[in-house]
Amino acid sequence: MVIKFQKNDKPVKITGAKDMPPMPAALGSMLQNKTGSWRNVRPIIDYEKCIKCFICWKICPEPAIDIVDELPVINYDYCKGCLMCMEECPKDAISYEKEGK
Amino acid sequence: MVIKFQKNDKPVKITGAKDMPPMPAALGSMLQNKTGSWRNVRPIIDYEKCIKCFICWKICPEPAIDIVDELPVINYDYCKGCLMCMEECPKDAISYEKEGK
Amino acid sequence: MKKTMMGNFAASWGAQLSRVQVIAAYPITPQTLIVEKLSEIVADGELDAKFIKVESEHSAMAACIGASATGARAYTATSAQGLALMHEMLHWAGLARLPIVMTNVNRAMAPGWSIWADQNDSLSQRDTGWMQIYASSAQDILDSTIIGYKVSEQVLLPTLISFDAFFLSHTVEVVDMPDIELVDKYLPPYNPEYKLDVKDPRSFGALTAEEYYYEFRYKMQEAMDKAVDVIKEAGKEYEKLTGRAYKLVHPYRCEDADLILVTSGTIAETTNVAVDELRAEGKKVGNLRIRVIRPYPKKEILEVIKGVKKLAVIDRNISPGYSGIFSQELKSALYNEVNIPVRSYIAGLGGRDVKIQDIKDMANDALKNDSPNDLIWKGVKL
Amino acid sequence: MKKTMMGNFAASWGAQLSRVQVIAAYPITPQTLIVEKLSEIVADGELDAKFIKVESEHSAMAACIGASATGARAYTATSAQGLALMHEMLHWAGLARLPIVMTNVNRAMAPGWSIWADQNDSLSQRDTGWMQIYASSAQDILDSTIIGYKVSEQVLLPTLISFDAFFLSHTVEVVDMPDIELVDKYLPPYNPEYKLDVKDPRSFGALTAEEYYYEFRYKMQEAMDKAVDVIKEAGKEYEKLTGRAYKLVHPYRCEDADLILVTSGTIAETTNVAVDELRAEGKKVGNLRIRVIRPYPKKEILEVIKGVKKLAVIDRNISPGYSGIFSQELKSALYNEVNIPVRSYIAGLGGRDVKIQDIKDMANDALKNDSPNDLIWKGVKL
Amino acid sequence: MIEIRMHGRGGQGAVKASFVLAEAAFQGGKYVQAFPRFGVERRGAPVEAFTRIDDKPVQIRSQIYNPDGVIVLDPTLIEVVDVTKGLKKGGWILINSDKKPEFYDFGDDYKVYTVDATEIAVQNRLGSRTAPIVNTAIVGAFAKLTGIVKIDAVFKGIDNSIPRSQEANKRAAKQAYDAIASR
Amino acid sequence: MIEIRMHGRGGQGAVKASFVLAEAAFQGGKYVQAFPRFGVERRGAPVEAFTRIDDKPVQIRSQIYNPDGVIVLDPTLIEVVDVTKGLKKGGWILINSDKKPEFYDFGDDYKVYTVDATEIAVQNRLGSRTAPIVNTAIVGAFAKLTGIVKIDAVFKGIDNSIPRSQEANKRAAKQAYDAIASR
Amino acid sequence: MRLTIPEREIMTPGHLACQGCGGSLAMRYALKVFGKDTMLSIPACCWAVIDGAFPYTAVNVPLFHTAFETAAIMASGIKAGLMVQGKDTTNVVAWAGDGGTFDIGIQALSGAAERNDDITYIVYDNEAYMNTGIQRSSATPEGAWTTTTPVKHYKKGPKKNIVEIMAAHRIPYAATASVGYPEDFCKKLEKAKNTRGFKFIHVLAPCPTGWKSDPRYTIKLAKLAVQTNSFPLYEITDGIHYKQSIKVKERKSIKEYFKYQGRFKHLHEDEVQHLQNFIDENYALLEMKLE
Amino acid sequence: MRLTIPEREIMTPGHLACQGCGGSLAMRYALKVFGKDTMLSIPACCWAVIDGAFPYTAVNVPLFHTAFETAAIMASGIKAGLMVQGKDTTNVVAWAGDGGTFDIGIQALSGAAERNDDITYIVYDNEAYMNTGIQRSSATPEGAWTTTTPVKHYKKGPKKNIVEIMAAHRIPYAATASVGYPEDFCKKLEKAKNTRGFKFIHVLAPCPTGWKSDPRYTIKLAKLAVQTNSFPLYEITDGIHYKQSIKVKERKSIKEYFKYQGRFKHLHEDEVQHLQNFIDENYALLEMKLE
Ligand SMILES: Cc1ncc(C[n+]2csc(CCOP(=O)(O)OP(=O)(O)O)c2C)c(N)n1
Ligand SMILES: Cc1ncc(C[n+]2csc(CCOP(=O)(O)OP(=O)(O)O)c2C)c(N)n1
Ligand code: SF4
Ligand code: SF4
Ligand code: SF4
Ligand code: SF4
Ligand code: SF4
Ligand code: SF4
Ligand SMILES: [Mg+2]
Ligand SMILES: [Mg+2]
Repeated sequence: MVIKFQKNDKPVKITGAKDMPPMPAALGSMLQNKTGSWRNVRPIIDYEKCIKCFICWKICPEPAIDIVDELPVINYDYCKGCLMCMEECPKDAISYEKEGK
Repeated sequence: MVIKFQKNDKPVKITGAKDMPPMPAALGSMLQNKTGSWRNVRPIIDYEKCIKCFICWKICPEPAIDIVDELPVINYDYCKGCLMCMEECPKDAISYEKEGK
Repeated sequence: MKKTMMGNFAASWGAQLSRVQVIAAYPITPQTLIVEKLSEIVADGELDAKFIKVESEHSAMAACIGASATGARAYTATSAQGLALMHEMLHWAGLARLPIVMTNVNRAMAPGWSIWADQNDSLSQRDTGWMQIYASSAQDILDSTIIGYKVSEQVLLPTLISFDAFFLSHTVEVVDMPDIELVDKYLPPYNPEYKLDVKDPRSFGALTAEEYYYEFRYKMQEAMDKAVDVIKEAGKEYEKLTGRAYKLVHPYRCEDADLILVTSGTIAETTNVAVDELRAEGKKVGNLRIRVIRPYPKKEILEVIKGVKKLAVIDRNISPGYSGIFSQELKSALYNEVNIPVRSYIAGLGGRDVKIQDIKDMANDALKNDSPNDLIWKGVKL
Repeated sequence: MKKTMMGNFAASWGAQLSRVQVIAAYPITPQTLIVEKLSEIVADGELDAKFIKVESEHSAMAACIGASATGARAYTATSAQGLALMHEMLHWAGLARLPIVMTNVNRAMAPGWSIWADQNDSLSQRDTGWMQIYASSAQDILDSTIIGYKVSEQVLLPTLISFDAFFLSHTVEVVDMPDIELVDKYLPPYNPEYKLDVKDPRSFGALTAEEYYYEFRYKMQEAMDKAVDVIKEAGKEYEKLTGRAYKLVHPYRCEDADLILVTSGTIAETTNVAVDELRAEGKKVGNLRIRVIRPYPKKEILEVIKGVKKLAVIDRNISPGYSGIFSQELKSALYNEVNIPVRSYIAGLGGRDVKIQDIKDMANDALKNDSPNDLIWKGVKL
Repeated sequence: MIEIRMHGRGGQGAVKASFVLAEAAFQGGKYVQAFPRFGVERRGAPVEAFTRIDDKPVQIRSQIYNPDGVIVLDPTLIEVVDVTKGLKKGGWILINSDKKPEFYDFGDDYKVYTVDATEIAVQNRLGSRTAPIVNTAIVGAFAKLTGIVKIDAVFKGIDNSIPRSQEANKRAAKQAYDAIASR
Repeated sequence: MIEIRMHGRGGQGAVKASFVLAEAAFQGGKYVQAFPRFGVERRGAPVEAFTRIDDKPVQIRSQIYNPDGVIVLDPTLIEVVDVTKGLKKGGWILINSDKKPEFYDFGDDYKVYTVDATEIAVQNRLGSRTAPIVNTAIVGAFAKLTGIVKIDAVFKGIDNSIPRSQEANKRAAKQAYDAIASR
Repeated sequence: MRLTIPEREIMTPGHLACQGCGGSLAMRYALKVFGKDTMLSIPACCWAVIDGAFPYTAVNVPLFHTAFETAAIMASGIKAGLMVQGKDTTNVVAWAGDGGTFDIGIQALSGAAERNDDITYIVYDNEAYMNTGIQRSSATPEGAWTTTTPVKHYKKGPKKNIVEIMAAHRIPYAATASVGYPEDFCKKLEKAKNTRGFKFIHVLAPCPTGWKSDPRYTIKLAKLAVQTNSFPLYEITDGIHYKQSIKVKERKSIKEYFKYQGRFKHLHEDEVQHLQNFIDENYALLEMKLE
Repeated sequence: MRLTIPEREIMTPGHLACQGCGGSLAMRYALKVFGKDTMLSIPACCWAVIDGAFPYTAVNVPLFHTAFETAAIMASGIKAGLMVQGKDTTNVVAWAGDGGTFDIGIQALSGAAERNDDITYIVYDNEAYMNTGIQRSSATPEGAWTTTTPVKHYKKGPKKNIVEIMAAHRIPYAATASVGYPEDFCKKLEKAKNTRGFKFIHVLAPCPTGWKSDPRYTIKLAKLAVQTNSFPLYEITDGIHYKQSIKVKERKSIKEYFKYQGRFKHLHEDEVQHLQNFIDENYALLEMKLE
């Protein structure tokens, strides 16, 4: 199972008024916006410890944890590094390191 | 005891802008407006029956019943002829007749 | 079919014949009868619409916006304070480009409380992105409502139709009612490209950075420009069906006039009578009724007034600290184009009656005086 | 004393130095800092005032009206949507003739949501009976607030002081703060003749029949007319005390200009820089900043532009279906007076940056082209 | 063009009367206009309403200051309101009253008519004795006294503008048409 | 006139830094202007702020596109933001970093400086280790590298614009002033 | 001579209320209790007309006519203005109709209640928008005709429970009252006058014009509303302490109440029964809260 | 693999919420339950930004951004528009912040509730105006710092009890929820989805930016609010039937809750005790109502 988004996540090209609808109606998805760049710490899952409770998946507010092959997988394109997953993991299976190290 | 109104009840003379305040601030009292003219029936107190309970005075919505010399006295300048006093008088001391008879 | 009806009912008939689908309105004197009538019609099933009995005019406009955004035809009516209370949502409807049609009964703004005719309410909405029509008869009200939807839905801008309190709202007169079949032919169902639709999910009105906002405003102005032609076209088509012509401006005996009075609303109709009397006295006076002020019919006005010697504007409104608004906008439009002297009169604010004689007085004053004047208070008591 | 401060804090300082007594305000970007600062000052006892933390801007203005009606000095600040939500109450303050002073941070109207500079919010209040000032520096904001009360309390009309979002509101710059003693000398306590007073009980704003309403409007216009002189007088007096001159219009290098740019707000300041550069290139260009638009300074403008060959207006606003509003009002004022060609530009809507080069482009375009033009969209992406 | 003013009390139907009158004239082929005085009058307070009748569309949109005729729906008003205000010389006054026209003295400038519309309404069960609906009877009397509209047009007007008891209303109009007394 | 851009993250105080910088320059007798990028950036997201410094009042009120120098408050931003965008040729880049300037490669068009403002802030107990307040240290470094303001003016600026721990802040500024490394 | 309510008259005759107006009577009582050191904030409602037209007024206290939705905040603004001038004693009273309170004014009301502003808010409830000609408000009782709830489609859904809403705001004092019980009403006004913070009084004020009743029955109806438990009289302090002020021994049938009103006459027997049940249920809920 | 909440994701990552935003999480859950046949009305609030800027959006359902005070009525208008087009099934959800609900939007909310419009209104409560930078709202709890209730003059007076106010409107369904209890929240969403008429859900959504908390503690705080009885979780049907959905066996001390938040750190011991008492009293009042 993988998160799927039905909206096209291609960037929208607008060169001027002619490419725009009459009112600000969305033409694409915020998937364009890679919020991974906001992160200053990077959560890391230790799959040894992980018991697949998916609490981390459940409470990620982005959501930036996918479930791939029955495992929680952090999507670093979007993870903002809030560390909620780390805090809530019942098995302390998530740790973090500073970004840019 | 007579009802007294502290506002001057003289008519206000306005011939134009110069007589007016900058904003619509009242200059006189609605006592100017003799609502007796609205009346099509005229309540009449039968002082023989009256027990001076002053219920009529108490419930007149204008108020158009004064208390003069310990008696309820209808002020026909203002009484609109609603007949609430008649209805509420515990002694049926108030009756009415048609106006303009 | 000819019928007698009040101006207010002409508005509700206009909405009914346009088959409006969502009505959200709030009572206010002198608009109340429109709302009462529509709530009755809807309750009785004579109109297949949903009537939302909102708790304020602000909500009335918001509800119309929501309904219109789903592709439904939305209608409301209000007056004065009610219109003013909608102000933020008027901008919203405009920028969201929703073809709502609204009736406004022109009433003076408080304080002091006044329920009488005065155009300040609607004219102080002139910058909100609505098309604006000033009707001058019950017939005009009814027809303009239908035409309003026709135009609005083509250019994606809302339309405000205003008319004077009591002088029209509560006045019974003869109206020729178009058949519903005819209206159906004229006004097809509304089906916009962009709407709230779960099959095509979009957000509307999100944060719009400096990168794009400017262009949305540009597109809005483009639509206003286009509306001039669309209004003409829609008027002509309506004329074909009903014989009644509606234009942006309605000149009366202007061709050879020395003086043209520029008027709107009910004063414009009384002015026609005054013009006839003045003509009978040998004075070459015409009357130019401005029916539409947004989009502003600059070219159309220029065409009419080009040769005239003098102009006199009668405004039942004022922009405090400037002048009458029709006067202001007219003079701005004429600047760099012609240099005809304009005398501008304020009259009829707060429901003060503007009689035939008053109009003749103003005309005579303008005929006599060659100097332009921004602001003459007709009949003010000093 | 000179200090660095944000435009927003210049506004709160202006209010504090004016010893406002009742503040009722509601937060909105980019005005928020004004409110936060004032609520702090009041909480800390640095200003002896009551701060009402209202639930909306509509209520903010209503509370100011109530307070002002008792004879207290009332203040609020807002922006865009908040100002629009007050609209009905703006008319109220105007017609009730209450000398409230309000700060408005000019921000674009939604939708789409925009928090960036744009004058449509305040200009669409131009018909509500408020005096309107467009400030172009933090110094101007602070000083105008003080002068605003001075003028308002003399003519009994409220004052709106607007300035551009971020370009001023969030920009730190150097401001010369007048001493409180000096301000006290300049601005005496407010003590109106008509106010809510149990010793002199009156009703305010009652039903006003056609017999009187018209004259109240007339008196309001009279006050606006008078305000022109009062503003000049108050500006001169302020200059005496502080050395800083404030007028209705601020010409810059206009005396011998071939072309005068007509500007307002922050664009006006950048235009001064552009004018210097153009002059250095040998082009005789001046800048006329319109600081006050209500009352409209017709005479003052005419004086400045009388001899010039060309005019170009730059509007960070538009009345949809007409043109830029400064342009519209300027042309109307000039009609029947002069016939200088006017080219009108729209620029900077929704916070789009107007750079020195943009202004020079517009000036050069106006220098090159002799034909008047109502509406040129500077830099629109098509 | 003829211009008519009605006098009544708030809640008594004067405005409706002006409309019924207009409707009758319209059915008689005329152009019409009818409107209330633009006030905030309350139940019981004196109110006015107006009707204009013409052969061509009525374009004038100011109020009526010099009516050709006046209709008084409630005779008690005569004492508290100047019903002849602005009335043209030679104009008529139609009063709903059980009195003879002679009873009323408005000088010689006006013609006075009376009709006991209340009684007629009550007989035809239009409203109640305390709140009779006298619109249609008054219009019947008006038709007779002015000749501006035929009684048939009044009937058509009733069919078009009165939602219920049309027959009774027509009877009332006819009765008043026949009963009108003049001075 | 010199124009400076700051890069930081939402919540990190970049805007405040631009103000402190302006205040220091003002105390050094300059006219100044400082403002944030006009966005809606959230905590964690990259943000920018600007300062203009001039000898006469700053009248220009458009944004800064071609800064003379750039200050980077958080070195991790360098990977996600183009910090040299629009930077004038010959312009400088001041980075809060524990690395040597050589560590950063922006080509030859720019001068690069580093200062470990975080460490200096922490040493002076300005903020916490996870959220150090580096404004004043950065301004100290700026004073040294540009010479536009004297360190005394920086001190005065701190006295005026920093509500608490003024001495510690001055120490931090001085330390950074002394510690700046350039390439 | 013993009068059971204050003798002073501050409201004058000559005002513009209809014959038999409960709303004008309510004001008469309120001003009797509050006295001359009082200011009124009155929004659009019948009272905006009743007070009379410029240049006259029908009340001998300062009155600020204000926009429909602003009764509460206008009073708050006035109070603030007075306080900064040291005029602390003045009673500031917001006086509004049900429409201006339950509907368009509820936001300003809720805000003032939440801030616990030191004002008294009195809603005279005539159960519809009367000033504009009898349109439904959210105070219109189920079953009633109005011009926007025509006979065939009479008002559905119960009257909004404004007093409960105010209680949820935990204001110091809230009460219901009726012009049919002047002494009780006056006592509550007195309490409001002597309490600091936000006070709310909901007074039922029959309207012959809108209720299609004979003007003479205004008091009778105001009593019947109470006696049928349609409009029980009680007080709530601090949002939690409920006390009944007029106890009804044997509640009368709602039919008795409806009989004198045209606005209910279209109702069928079973509809009336339904309403009777609803009233009884509601009253039972209230009884549970009474202390 | 057993997931306790729906697996579908309708909200996309890439949105503009701060790190650890409870409000974005709340939306994620709501859309999971409501599904694709849903439309959102969102007024000014953090979510007006979180959704992203033109030309992009972060939700895969139609979303109408609307004026601050109009969340409820905009939803009503949308619902009406859909109904007349026969699109009856679509869930129309008004989604607003506490400011847009308790303060500036309460009038439109009250109106929609009174009309019993068929919409779901969800308020994500972060207890202040966050989008404009942390100003007090009437949902701000007593004792909290905000920029308009500075430390020395922290927020006085209790949080407005919006759920009680809605209950007084007698709406079919009202509930409190917390992002700390996703399963409970989802159950309530499901109930709302399956109920006709007006539904109201009040969900507590911690905001690290405004609460001055570490983003990682968002869930912890959302739980502690419940476990300390500061924010009890319950449901009210028809305005009168109260049911607790999460029972707290031993309530934790409020100190435990405050500990992780900067906005309360100025409070002295006795002030904290005062707040503790208030919470306990309030909870006792609620308990009396529970069925
Ligand atoms: C914004 C606004 N909308 C509508 C009105 C019109 N209006 C005036 S009074 C009124 C009804 C008032 O009803 P209520 O508050 O119950 O008082 P009542 O007239 O019944 O005494 C209405 C709708 C107005 N004045 N202002
Ligand atoms: C009429 C109006 N006033 C003020 C604002 C500014 N504003 C936008 S969002 C906001 C705060 C929203 O607070 P809340 O509803 O609690 O949502 P949050 O931001 O906390 O998520 C404010 C005051 C506005 N957009 N419109
Ligand atoms: S919360 Fe921890 S244990 Fe549970 S799935 Fe995530 S990483 Fe594994
Ligand atoms: S750190 Fe935060 S954003 Fe990143 S995966 Fe964990 S919960 Fe999601
Ligand atoms: S109510 Fe009757 S008995 Fe009592 S005082 Fe009046 S007239 Fe006399
Ligand atoms: S009839 Fe009515 S107005 Fe006249 S005295 Fe009796 S109660 Fe008062
Ligand atoms: S309509 Fe009703 S409330 Fe209004 S004045 Fe008349 S009786 Fe009183
Ligand atoms: S300020 Fe708070 S509610 Fe708003 S996006 Fe950030 S964390 Fe979420
Ligand atoms: Mg009412
Ligand atoms: Mg919030």
